[in-house]
Amino acid sequence: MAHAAIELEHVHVTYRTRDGLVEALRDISLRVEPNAFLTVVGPSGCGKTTLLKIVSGVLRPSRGRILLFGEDLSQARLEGKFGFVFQRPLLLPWRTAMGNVALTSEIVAKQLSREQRLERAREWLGLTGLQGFEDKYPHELSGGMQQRVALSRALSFHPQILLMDEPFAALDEITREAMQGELLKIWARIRSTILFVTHSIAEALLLSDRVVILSHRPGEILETLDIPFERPRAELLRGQKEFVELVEHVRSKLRGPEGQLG
Amino acid sequence: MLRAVAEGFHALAQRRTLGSLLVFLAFFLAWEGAVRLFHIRDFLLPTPSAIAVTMYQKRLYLLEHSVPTLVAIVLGFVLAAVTGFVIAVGVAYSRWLNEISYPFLVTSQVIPKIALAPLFLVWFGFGITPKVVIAALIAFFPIVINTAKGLTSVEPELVQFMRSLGATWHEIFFKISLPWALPYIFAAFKISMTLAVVGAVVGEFVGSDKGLGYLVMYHHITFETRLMFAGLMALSIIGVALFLLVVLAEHYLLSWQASIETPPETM
Amino acid sequence: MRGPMLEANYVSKTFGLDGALAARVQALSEVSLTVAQGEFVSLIGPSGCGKSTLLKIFGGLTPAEQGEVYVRGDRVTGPHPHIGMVFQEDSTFPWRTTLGNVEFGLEMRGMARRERRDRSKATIDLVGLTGFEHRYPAELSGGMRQRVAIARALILEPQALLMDEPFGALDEQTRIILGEQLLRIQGKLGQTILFVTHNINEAVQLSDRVVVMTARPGQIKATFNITLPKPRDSRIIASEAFGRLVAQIWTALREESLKGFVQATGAQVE
Amino acid sequence: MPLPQWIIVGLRSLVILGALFALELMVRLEWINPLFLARPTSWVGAFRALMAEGELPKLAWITLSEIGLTFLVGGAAGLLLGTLLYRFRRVGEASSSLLGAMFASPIVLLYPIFLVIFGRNRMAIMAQAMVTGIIPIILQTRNSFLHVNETLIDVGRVLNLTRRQMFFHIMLPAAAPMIFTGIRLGLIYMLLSIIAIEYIVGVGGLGNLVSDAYFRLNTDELYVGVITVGLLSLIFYTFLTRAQRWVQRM
Repeated sequence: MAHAAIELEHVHVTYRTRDGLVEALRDISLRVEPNAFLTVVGPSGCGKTTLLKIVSGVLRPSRGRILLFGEDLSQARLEGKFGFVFQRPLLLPWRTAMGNVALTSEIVAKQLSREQRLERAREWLGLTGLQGFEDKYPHELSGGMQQRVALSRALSFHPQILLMDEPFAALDEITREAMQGELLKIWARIRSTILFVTHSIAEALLLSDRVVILSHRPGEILETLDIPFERPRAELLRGQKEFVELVEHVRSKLRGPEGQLG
Repeated sequence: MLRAVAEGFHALAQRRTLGSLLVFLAFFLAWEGAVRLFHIRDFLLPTPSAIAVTMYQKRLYLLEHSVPTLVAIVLGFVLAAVTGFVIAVGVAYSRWLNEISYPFLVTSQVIPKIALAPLFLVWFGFGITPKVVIAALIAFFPIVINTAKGLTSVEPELVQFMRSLGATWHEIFFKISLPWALPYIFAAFKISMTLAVVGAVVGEFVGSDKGLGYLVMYHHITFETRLMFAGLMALSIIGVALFLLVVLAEHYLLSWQASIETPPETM
Repeated sequence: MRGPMLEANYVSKTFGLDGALAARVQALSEVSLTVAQGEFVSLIGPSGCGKSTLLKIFGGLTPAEQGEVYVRGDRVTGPHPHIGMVFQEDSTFPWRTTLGNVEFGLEMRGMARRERRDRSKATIDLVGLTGFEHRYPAELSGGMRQRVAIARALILEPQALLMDEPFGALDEQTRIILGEQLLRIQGKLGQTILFVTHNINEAVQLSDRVVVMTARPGQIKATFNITLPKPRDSRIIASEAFGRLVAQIWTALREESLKGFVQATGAQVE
Repeated sequence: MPLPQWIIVGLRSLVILGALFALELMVRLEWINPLFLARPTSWVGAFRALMAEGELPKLAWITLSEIGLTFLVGGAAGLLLGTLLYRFRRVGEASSSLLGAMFASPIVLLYPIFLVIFGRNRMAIMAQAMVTGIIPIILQTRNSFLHVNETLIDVGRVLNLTRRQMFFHIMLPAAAPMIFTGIRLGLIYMLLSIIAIEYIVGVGGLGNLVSDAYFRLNTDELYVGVITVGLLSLIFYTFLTRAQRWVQRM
């Protein structure tokens, strides 16, 4: 059997803060197949971000094991495997859009010449619909455009795994929808494995092959859903009965018995 | 390079609007007018025009005393910038060093380092060394504190992103942390440059037979008020020029910043 | 039938008159809108279409350039005493506790301490923040801070609430819970609400009427009457009627967003 | 994992004690000429002597009262001027570059002018220190008001607040944290200026004690003077930090 791209086995995460111990994740086991799109949904503060951190090796789990393509995370060479996209674009304000995208290849693809790197950055900006904006500084771009740059930056070195931490949460709904479409188009081309985190149920259902529902802290897996809709998924899906019912199903799961304060 | 400098001046000129020029003009006119109107005696307070004439007549004399002062200021500032930067990096990257030294750094900022001037004279003798050390000592603290603050304010997620790419410490520092801290560093440079001027001149007051500080003190005692003011003017010109130099460098290096007139949020 | 609460007649507004490059941007162009008493109307449209500007004009915070605006038949020349506003950005006073924030308006109007304490307590209870009276905003979550802001507006018993993407910065779950709460409060107190949002689900779930605006210059493109039965809770989302409405509004909006995107990019390329 | 508080405090004290001990040892072993660096234990002797003569408390009181008075008057005037420059926008914009230039130029060095105007006395020192310290306060106060969050102002406008209410209940508390930064910077400048002029002019105060000790080559007294200056500044600064916390109540 082929190895999963990401595999978590009974992962627990507990960390210490000034107020004492906090249990962030409890007994998480999940598999993400190569080239699959898996989304984790959950309420704020349920440990979704922590999950991404342990997969990328920034944070160590207190218990349990993480395998990447069958290799133990502690042994796997992580360099260049991950692309990261965060909720905020986190661009370097002193670099142009192209300079920001070129940043990754400066580190991962040192063998390339400066011209080649910039050429590659230009290509990626084109792919995310930003031709003509190569020489703009981040503060000259709108929020949606900045996030496109961040996406290009994360993708430009063909990472095997793309980790996305609520990448569209700060955008308005309309831009968000455009970005979702764009992400799927690019994903169809590059076929990286995507681990995506969001609190938007509709977003999760529109984008992914599989959705994992996480509970309120400590985060536990409440349910794993395989999403039945055919791709490409039309926007009309939003109005369809099956879709709406699935959204409501996830929502009732997340709410739990008492429904928490925001 | 030259073009960038010219652009810098252009930007400065744009901000210094006609209004502020008028304010400067009004200031000197008021001074001139007050002295003439109230018949203030020349040895008490000369008119700006008389000072200007004196400055022109004694230009070589002033220049001769400006050079040692200028050298002391610049050396002191550079010394402060280099040591301040190195220590700040230590403080920013070693938690132990940080926990232990930070309160000392913050509190010593308050202590008027001028009071230490005589100690340096005792230690380093007469001459340029105590001046440079005093200037450096006063200018040092804002640089350390702001640089450390800037380096530690880097977005942790950005560092996490770089790490996941396999970037080395060296790469993260030069590509992310340092440029990130530059606005903070320049905010400190602006304050420190002024402080370095004060330090160098106080050093000359306390023990020196050269320099503008000495010149001012000497002519104060001999009641040659015009010459004293000429010295003060020369000092102010040096002080403002050096400050503008820092602003220009900031403008050149941080041209990406949307607005340069950010408030000095630190210190 | 009662008279309209809010009324705008042919309102236009241009920005950047004193801007450096004389880049005049027309934000609103001849917008007319009437909101009846007790009605809940949502404004929805692409970014920069002037929704917030219209709200600010109703609130008396910025004057209309052309056209008139009325609140209960009074011509708006400044903030109207019967109007309350809630903003997207965190607008709580960080130096006051929940209680201090909520009673701010009453304090400014010179009400006695005892009385305003009682009323604040009741309002805090209404938005579900009992137990958090003595916390400072820094100790509250984003959703709770927004409830404080809502309570601060509600305590003055405004007849109309102008809400500028009040839940825009919150996550979806919190947003839905707060939306339900807002509907309950409105059901109880009966204010008129003009609500700006980007979120179609939210607009349909909350409103009696959804007004879709065009890309810049903002004009009214279409109006949808939401006839879903009230009171509503989030389960309504699962109904077929709801889905149909959302899809209709999407179609109307998508054209405008595309236009808006082209506009934004075109403007930047010069 | 954060280090426990007691370890940090312990380490800090250890650093101070260690430095003092090393100093004592080096001078005792005559690695350093005692004329350069007096032993910490002999500082204590000099301190006792100065206390017994009543000299130190007297001089400290002079300096302290100068600082206090300058700070009160200068701080109040700076706040007022900064507020006025915010209120009258045109004047504020026009004068901001003059103030900026003054902030950049070493005003301490204008002391002869003050001596000319006030004579060789403490008024001259205080006036000088005030002019030096007031500038950052003015600049930062104006700046703080300019940077108050627009939304908070809108909240006030919707409530139809009077000018007075707007200022005292919204502008001032919102700007307070940034204003304090200016006040702290102003205090540092005032302290520096007072000690420097006392030192140069010699009209009493701790600065004068230091310069006297220097000219008499009395290294022990020199150190006592320097350390007292440091402690005094610290006390003042701590007081200010406390005041800030109290005002912000956070």
